[in-house]
Amino acid sequence: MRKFLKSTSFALVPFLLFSPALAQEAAAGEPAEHTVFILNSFLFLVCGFLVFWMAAGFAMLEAGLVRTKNTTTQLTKNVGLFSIASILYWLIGYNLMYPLGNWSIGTDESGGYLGAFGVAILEGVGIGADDADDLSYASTGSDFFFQLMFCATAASIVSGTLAERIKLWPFFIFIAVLTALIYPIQASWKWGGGFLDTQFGFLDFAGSTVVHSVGGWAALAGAILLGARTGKYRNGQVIPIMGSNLPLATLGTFVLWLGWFGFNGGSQLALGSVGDAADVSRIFANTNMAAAAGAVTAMILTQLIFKKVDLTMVLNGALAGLVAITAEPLTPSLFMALIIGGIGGVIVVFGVPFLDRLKIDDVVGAIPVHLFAGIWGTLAVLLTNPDATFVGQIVPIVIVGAFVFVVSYAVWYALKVSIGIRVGAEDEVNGLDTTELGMDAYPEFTT
Amino acid sequence: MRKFLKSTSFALVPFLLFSPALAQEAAAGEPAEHTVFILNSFLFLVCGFLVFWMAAGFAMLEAGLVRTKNTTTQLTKNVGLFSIASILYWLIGYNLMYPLGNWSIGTDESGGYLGAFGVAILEGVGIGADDADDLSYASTGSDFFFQLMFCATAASIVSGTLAERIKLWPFFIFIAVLTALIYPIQASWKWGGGFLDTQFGFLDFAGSTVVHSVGGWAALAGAILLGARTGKYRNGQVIPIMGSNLPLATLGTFVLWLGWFGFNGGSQLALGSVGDAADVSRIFANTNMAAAAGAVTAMILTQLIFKKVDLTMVLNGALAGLVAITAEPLTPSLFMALIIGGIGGVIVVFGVPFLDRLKIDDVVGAIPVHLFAGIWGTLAVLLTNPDATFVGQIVPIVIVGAFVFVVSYAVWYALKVSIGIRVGAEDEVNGLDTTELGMDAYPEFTT
Amino acid sequence: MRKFLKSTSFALVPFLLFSPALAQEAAAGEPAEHTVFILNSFLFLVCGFLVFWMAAGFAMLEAGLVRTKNTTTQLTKNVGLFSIASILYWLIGYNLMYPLGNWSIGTDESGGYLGAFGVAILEGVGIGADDADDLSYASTGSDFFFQLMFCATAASIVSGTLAERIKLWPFFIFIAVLTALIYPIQASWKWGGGFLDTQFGFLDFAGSTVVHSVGGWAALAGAILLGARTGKYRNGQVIPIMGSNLPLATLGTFVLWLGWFGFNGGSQLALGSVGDAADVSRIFANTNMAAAAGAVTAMILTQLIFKKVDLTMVLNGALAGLVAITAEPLTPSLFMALIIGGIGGVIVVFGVPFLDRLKIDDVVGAIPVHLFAGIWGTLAVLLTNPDATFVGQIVPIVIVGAFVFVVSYAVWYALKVSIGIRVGAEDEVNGLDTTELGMDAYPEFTT
Amino acid sequence: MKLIKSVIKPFKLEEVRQALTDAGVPGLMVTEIKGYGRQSGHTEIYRGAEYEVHFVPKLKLEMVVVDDLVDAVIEAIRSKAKTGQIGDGKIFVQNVEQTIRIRTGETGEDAI
Amino acid sequence: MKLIKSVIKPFKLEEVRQALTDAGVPGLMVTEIKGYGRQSGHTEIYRGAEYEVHFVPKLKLEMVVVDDLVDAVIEAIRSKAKTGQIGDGKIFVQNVEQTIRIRTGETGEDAI
Amino acid sequence: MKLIKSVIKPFKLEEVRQALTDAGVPGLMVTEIKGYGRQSGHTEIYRGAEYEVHFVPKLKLEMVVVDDLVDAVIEAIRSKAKTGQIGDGKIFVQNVEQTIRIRTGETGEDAI
Ligand SMILES: Nc1ncnc2c1ncn2[C@@H]1O[C@H](COP(=O)(O)OP(=O)(O)O)[C@@H](O)[C@H]1O
Ligand SMILES: Nc1ncnc2c1ncn2[C@@H]1O[C@H](COP(=O)(O)OP(=O)(O)O)[C@@H](O)[C@H]1O
Ligand SMILES: Nc1ncnc2c1ncn2[C@@H]1O[C@H](COP(=O)(O)OP(=O)(O)O)[C@@H](O)[C@H]1O
Repeated sequence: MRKFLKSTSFALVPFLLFSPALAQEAAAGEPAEHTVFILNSFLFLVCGFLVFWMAAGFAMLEAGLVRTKNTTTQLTKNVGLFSIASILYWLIGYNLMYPLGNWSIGTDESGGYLGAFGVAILEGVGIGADDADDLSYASTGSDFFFQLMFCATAASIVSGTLAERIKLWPFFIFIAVLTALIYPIQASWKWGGGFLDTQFGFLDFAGSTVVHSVGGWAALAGAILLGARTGKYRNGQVIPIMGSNLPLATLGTFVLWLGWFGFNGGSQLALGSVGDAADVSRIFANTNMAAAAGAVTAMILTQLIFKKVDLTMVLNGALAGLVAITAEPLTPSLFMALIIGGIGGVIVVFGVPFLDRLKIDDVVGAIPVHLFAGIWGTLAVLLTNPDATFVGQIVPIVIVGAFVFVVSYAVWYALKVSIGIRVGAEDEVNGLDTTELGMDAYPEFTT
Repeated sequence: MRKFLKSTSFALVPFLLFSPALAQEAAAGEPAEHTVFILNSFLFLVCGFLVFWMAAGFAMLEAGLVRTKNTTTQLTKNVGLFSIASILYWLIGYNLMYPLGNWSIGTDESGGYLGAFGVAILEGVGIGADDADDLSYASTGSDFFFQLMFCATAASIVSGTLAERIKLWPFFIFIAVLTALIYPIQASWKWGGGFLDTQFGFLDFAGSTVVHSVGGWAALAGAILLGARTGKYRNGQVIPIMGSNLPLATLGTFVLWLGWFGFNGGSQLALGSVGDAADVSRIFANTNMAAAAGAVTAMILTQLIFKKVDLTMVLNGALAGLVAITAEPLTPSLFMALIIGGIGGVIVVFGVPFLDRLKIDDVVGAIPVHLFAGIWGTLAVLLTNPDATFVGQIVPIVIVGAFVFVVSYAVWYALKVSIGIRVGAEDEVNGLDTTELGMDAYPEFTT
Repeated sequence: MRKFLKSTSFALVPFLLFSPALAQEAAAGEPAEHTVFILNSFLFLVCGFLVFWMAAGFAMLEAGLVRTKNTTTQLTKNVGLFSIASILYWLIGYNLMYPLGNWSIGTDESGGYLGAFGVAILEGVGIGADDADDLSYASTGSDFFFQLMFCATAASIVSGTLAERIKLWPFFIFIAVLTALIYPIQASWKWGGGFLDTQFGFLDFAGSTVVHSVGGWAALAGAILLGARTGKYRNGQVIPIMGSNLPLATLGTFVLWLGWFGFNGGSQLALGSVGDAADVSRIFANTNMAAAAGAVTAMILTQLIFKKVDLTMVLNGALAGLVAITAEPLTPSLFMALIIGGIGGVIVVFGVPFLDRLKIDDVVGAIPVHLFAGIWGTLAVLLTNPDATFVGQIVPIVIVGAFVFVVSYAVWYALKVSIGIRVGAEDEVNGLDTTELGMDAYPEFTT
Repeated sequence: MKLIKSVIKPFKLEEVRQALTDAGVPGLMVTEIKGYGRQSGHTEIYRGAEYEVHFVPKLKLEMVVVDDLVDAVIEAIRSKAKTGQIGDGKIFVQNVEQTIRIRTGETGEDAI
Repeated sequence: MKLIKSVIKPFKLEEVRQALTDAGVPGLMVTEIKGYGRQSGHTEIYRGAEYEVHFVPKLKLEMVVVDDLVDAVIEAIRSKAKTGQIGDGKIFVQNVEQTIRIRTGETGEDAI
Repeated sequence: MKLIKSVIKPFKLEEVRQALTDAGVPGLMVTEIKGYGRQSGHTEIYRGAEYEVHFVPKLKLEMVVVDDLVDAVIEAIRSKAKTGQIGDGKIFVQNVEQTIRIRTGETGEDAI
């Protein structure tokens, strides 16, 4: 989210200074001050429920791309991770991410490193304008709701990569750490006004790096420590393991595509002026274009390279296009959005087999989609946003990557040597639904 | 929906009395009067389409939890019941529920008992402000649209419980009675300004009792008269009958979760002030928290009690959390929302086997989710809303319960002894899709 | 979309002329000018994402109504067609449809025939009010986003009819022509202010003709040239080919129903006044009523005629109700909406077997739903809108039909004789998923 | 050793399995099949077009038993799978020449 | 009595069933199977990785008939299931020692 | 000619198929079945109610081979399908009287 500072500073500026200006503006046709607050809040709520919907998208995408014998487990992980994220982001994450000046380490001026500890507190019931936390922004409740969904999105990314072999509870423990600490801390560096924002002028509008690459790095660390699914790589060969339900995977992709309008559009953080309304509109249009371009590119490339269109790649392509445009969905023209998204599509078509060559087993292609295309998208900001600098983009990419990967690796490692993260070999063969949950996803279809 | 009175009284107050105040307020930054009307109407439309979406959620949840041989029938019931509700709520229900002073029995002052008869009439086309039915509220069309969805929700609850054995048309007849009469009459007692509102000060923000328990009571009456599915209880033992498609059930739950933001958020009935925007935001955040808490609680409890997480219970847990917070999604803090929703999760984990012990066969767990957690949620208002009294909550719970259960029982009974409500024993074994509809849901998968 | 003219003319009127009036109105409680712009834009974005969602609805509906062996292909077509539409509507379609006075053939006054060529250009980033393309309307980005979705909808209709036998890439080529040229050109005749609007006073609010019948005609032309699926008509008999996954089909229908609120509601094109808010509300309520009536009618009719309810007909019935109300969702009362939608339901119940008698094989019933009910809906405008004339409705129906059918036929024909449009006989038997894509939709379920 | 192959109505599986276990049958293979027989050929309508349903879902049970058990097995199936209505199914008996248990390598009757 | 077991291409079912009925076959068991044979082993690509497809979807038909009918049945299947292209399938004939109709208890040829 | 019918654990299919091909088996029919045997009868809980799981997913392989190949086939299955743990499955051998290849009309051992 662009230039995010929930601006206590702003709120401190004497109200009167603003009033005349506002009154004048209002006379000139601008919305009244409270209307701006309402519209901004409503934007967050609408976009927030769209991003919520992405949780369902991930669940369906992943349920469609695993084998039936692991489907119930995958569904359980997705419902569970979202719920855990909801609780832990409230308990710890939100204030860690948005310390509003109260940094545990660092300051607003120098750029913070570690935010504030404490549960999220919303505005009271039926507040008047004077009691709003930030009347020039939006209600804290709507902001919290919207931000929470981003945190959950980062967590959703992880579950896809590690599917079909990771144990349920260790996975949930990792998710708790990710959503309580890892995600919020690094997000504070940019969106909470931390050092990546202040010192590097890092630009990441809706989070190609801050959200998507974070999920990708955490997944990568897990995938390395967890190892590939049994039978995936045999005698130096990649043995494909087909997804069991492509309609579900397609549904999930459409859901994600829809949710992404909220993801990127809501990150404008404002709908209270003509400019904001036009900007949110640009964002919607660009987001759609990038997704379309990613899908078409993957369609053409798989036809050319493999001689047949690969639907799963097309779905990944659309998502990679979406991830790629996420770092800057506003400044590109529709043509540039097409280029940026299209390159996202290229990235997955080559990224998926590339990972396989490294024997990193990513069940749903989350690493190419969210990490590789996330890096690309963050760099692509340079193409259309004159405020972006190469150093200001690349250094944060590296810092966030290093932080998330190292900490995630450590957490996964600790889990691995303590309670273990991988199900037994025979359990894996029989399917996690039988061994972890004792419940088939389609008890009647599969004998 | 809180303090619902479509306020003809208000509308009668001379417009001039308001004007100066409004003008002044507007000067102070508040939205202009028409803007409030527009925002309120738009809130209803957006929240209304979210609640509409719940109809799809119920359909998917139920299609996933029945056996394949009854899936087409279950889908048909869900599409049909929503359509029937749409027509009958227009024909009879809406004015019965919101008589706006024109009570057939009772008055606004003393509290009404039976509303007005007549079809719903919307405002004309392209009205000016003077022609709005209530300029201080929202368009009648948006209100009707939103209210209709609540009525349909109550009906959706019934279909899940009675699945896999009830005949199609008798079911539809019951739905017609429920949506034309039963639901609107009792809803008028609270939201139409009837006696539960006036005399008891009953508080039920978005309808833990008025909507969810109503569906639950109607389902319970039906389940008792209908009897359990063949083979569900044998030799004093409960024989589980597995749901055939858990991805669908999970999708349905996510859809319901999403729709619930509209269900609770729209019940604020206003978005035209800073306070309303902040309140709707609180409601979204609390609603999400309660669902998450219900899911996590069910996850932990099933792990502890059954030694394995039960996905269907987790889904039910999330829904029970949602039902529980529905009676008061505004006043709780996020922490209290967590507690209220979490207890919802506890309720289903124990409620589902409890019903089984009573040999009441509830295919999808709708009674624990909507009735038990609905009662809990209505009582939980006492925890956070100082305006609530114990008597003011418990008496309406009982009155609504008694009314709905008795009338539903009578209707079911009449249907049973006249045209019959249950398919034949062999038909049931062969599946309703074959015998009632002659159409398989998955003709190729099941041999 | 009613009275669409993105009014460059308006924008040219000196701003000052308006200002005093606006200021006065604002004093009387109306929203400020910028607020109107924001609300209109937001309406487009919200309704636009709902219409986007319809793409997923078509995908699921069609995936559910084809056989499993063609499911992956059908999904690929749906993702692909939407993506292609997104790109081509930007590249060519948008300005062809909305030339804003720059007609290649014709003028605004006489009514245009062929619009402008050039890619769509949105407003700049962070514009002030003065830079808005049309401050009295909405942001160009939101308008583009919304209009694009309509174009994609027309394309989605085609894929259903031609399923299970058409080759992938020829299909995509046709979609490119349809979305770049055919759809936009004829749409400009009405919504771009072309000759159907100017000379005939044609009324088609949200596109029963302009969108739905267009998809239907294009599908019909293709179906005739493509021929029926092997085995569909044998010895003068119709051999039903069952849809493989009715829950998906039902889900798709619910998604379409939901999306239609955006389709019709957004076509009001404005939310900035009390009248507009009330009108959008009417539209939502009428849209829902028509769908419900279509479903109930199909339910009752199939029960009476076939002695069993046919779920696929009920789904088609709801959709036909929606198509029927689309030409005029605003002026009907709820009762008239019920009649109009109900007749839509009648149309499919008879239209589906009627097409079969002609040996035109329409896999999902798109022609009865979108073309037949689209014509009905366009004529039904006469029932409730006094501005409509019989000639003004029937002539455009015929002109649009002739244009789309002839051009589509020509394009299909060119494809047929050049690269071919139909897969080989054995490939069809083995399923397109094997032969066109080499990828099963449910690799584990079907042996 | 004999292979007993039987077609039954699906909803009878649980009862039949119980009876077979009681009769001493050590193992079973159950397959979902489509059955065609006298109980076939009713007419349905799909989207307005009539068609004949030729196949009915059935289960096929296969078990290999020692010769002595054949009669008991037949009796067990007969009594439990019977509803008296058309479509109850059949029992077929075939000879088996050899049986091997994969896990242990046992052969013949020991392997059953 | 003989058990005739045949593998055919799925899309031939309807034709074959018709021919068998005409030939007097009273009942059938149809099973969806995966077939492996000469018509196997083509290569596909999934997410950029090549793999060999070893199995092809087939249908297995099983029917028990009186000895006299065997030739007619073989002929019926042969003529209707044949496309002339690889993968058409096989017919196997085995002996059946006993048949029982569950509904009536009839045995032997009466039960077929 | 003999019909070899074998039940195996599903995840062993690929290995067994490879070994059978190597041993010269020309064709296979693979069916998904539910197996009942010693490896059965564990308890699960669904929505708070306990139940016994009687059936385990298995694959049934059927192949017709010339008599000479029978031992090699049995050995191939035995060695590859074995995990040593309960539920590995069985192999049954039956006689086949006649075989016909539909495509060519060949009969007997030529048709296998
Ligand atoms: N001759 C046969 N060969 C193989 N299967 C048969 C034969 N006859 C019947 N069956 C199987 O038994 C089932 C029941 O037979 P059917 O003739 O319908 O009823 P009934 O056994 O009561 O006369 C059929 O669906 C079919 O699968
Ligand atoms: N020896 C065999 N045993 C069992 N099934 C066989 C045998 N040979 C072939 N089949 C089955 O017959 C099918 C067709 O055989 P295939 O060799 O592919 O073609 P064709 O019969 O035309 O030579 C195979 O898919 C397989 O299921
Ligand atoms: N007598 C039998 N007849 C038919 N199938 C059998 C027989 N015995 C075992 N099976 C099949 O073999 C499978 C494995 O048998 P089981 O007794 O569980 O293990 P094991 O073979 O290791 O003793 C069973 O699931 C069943 O399908």
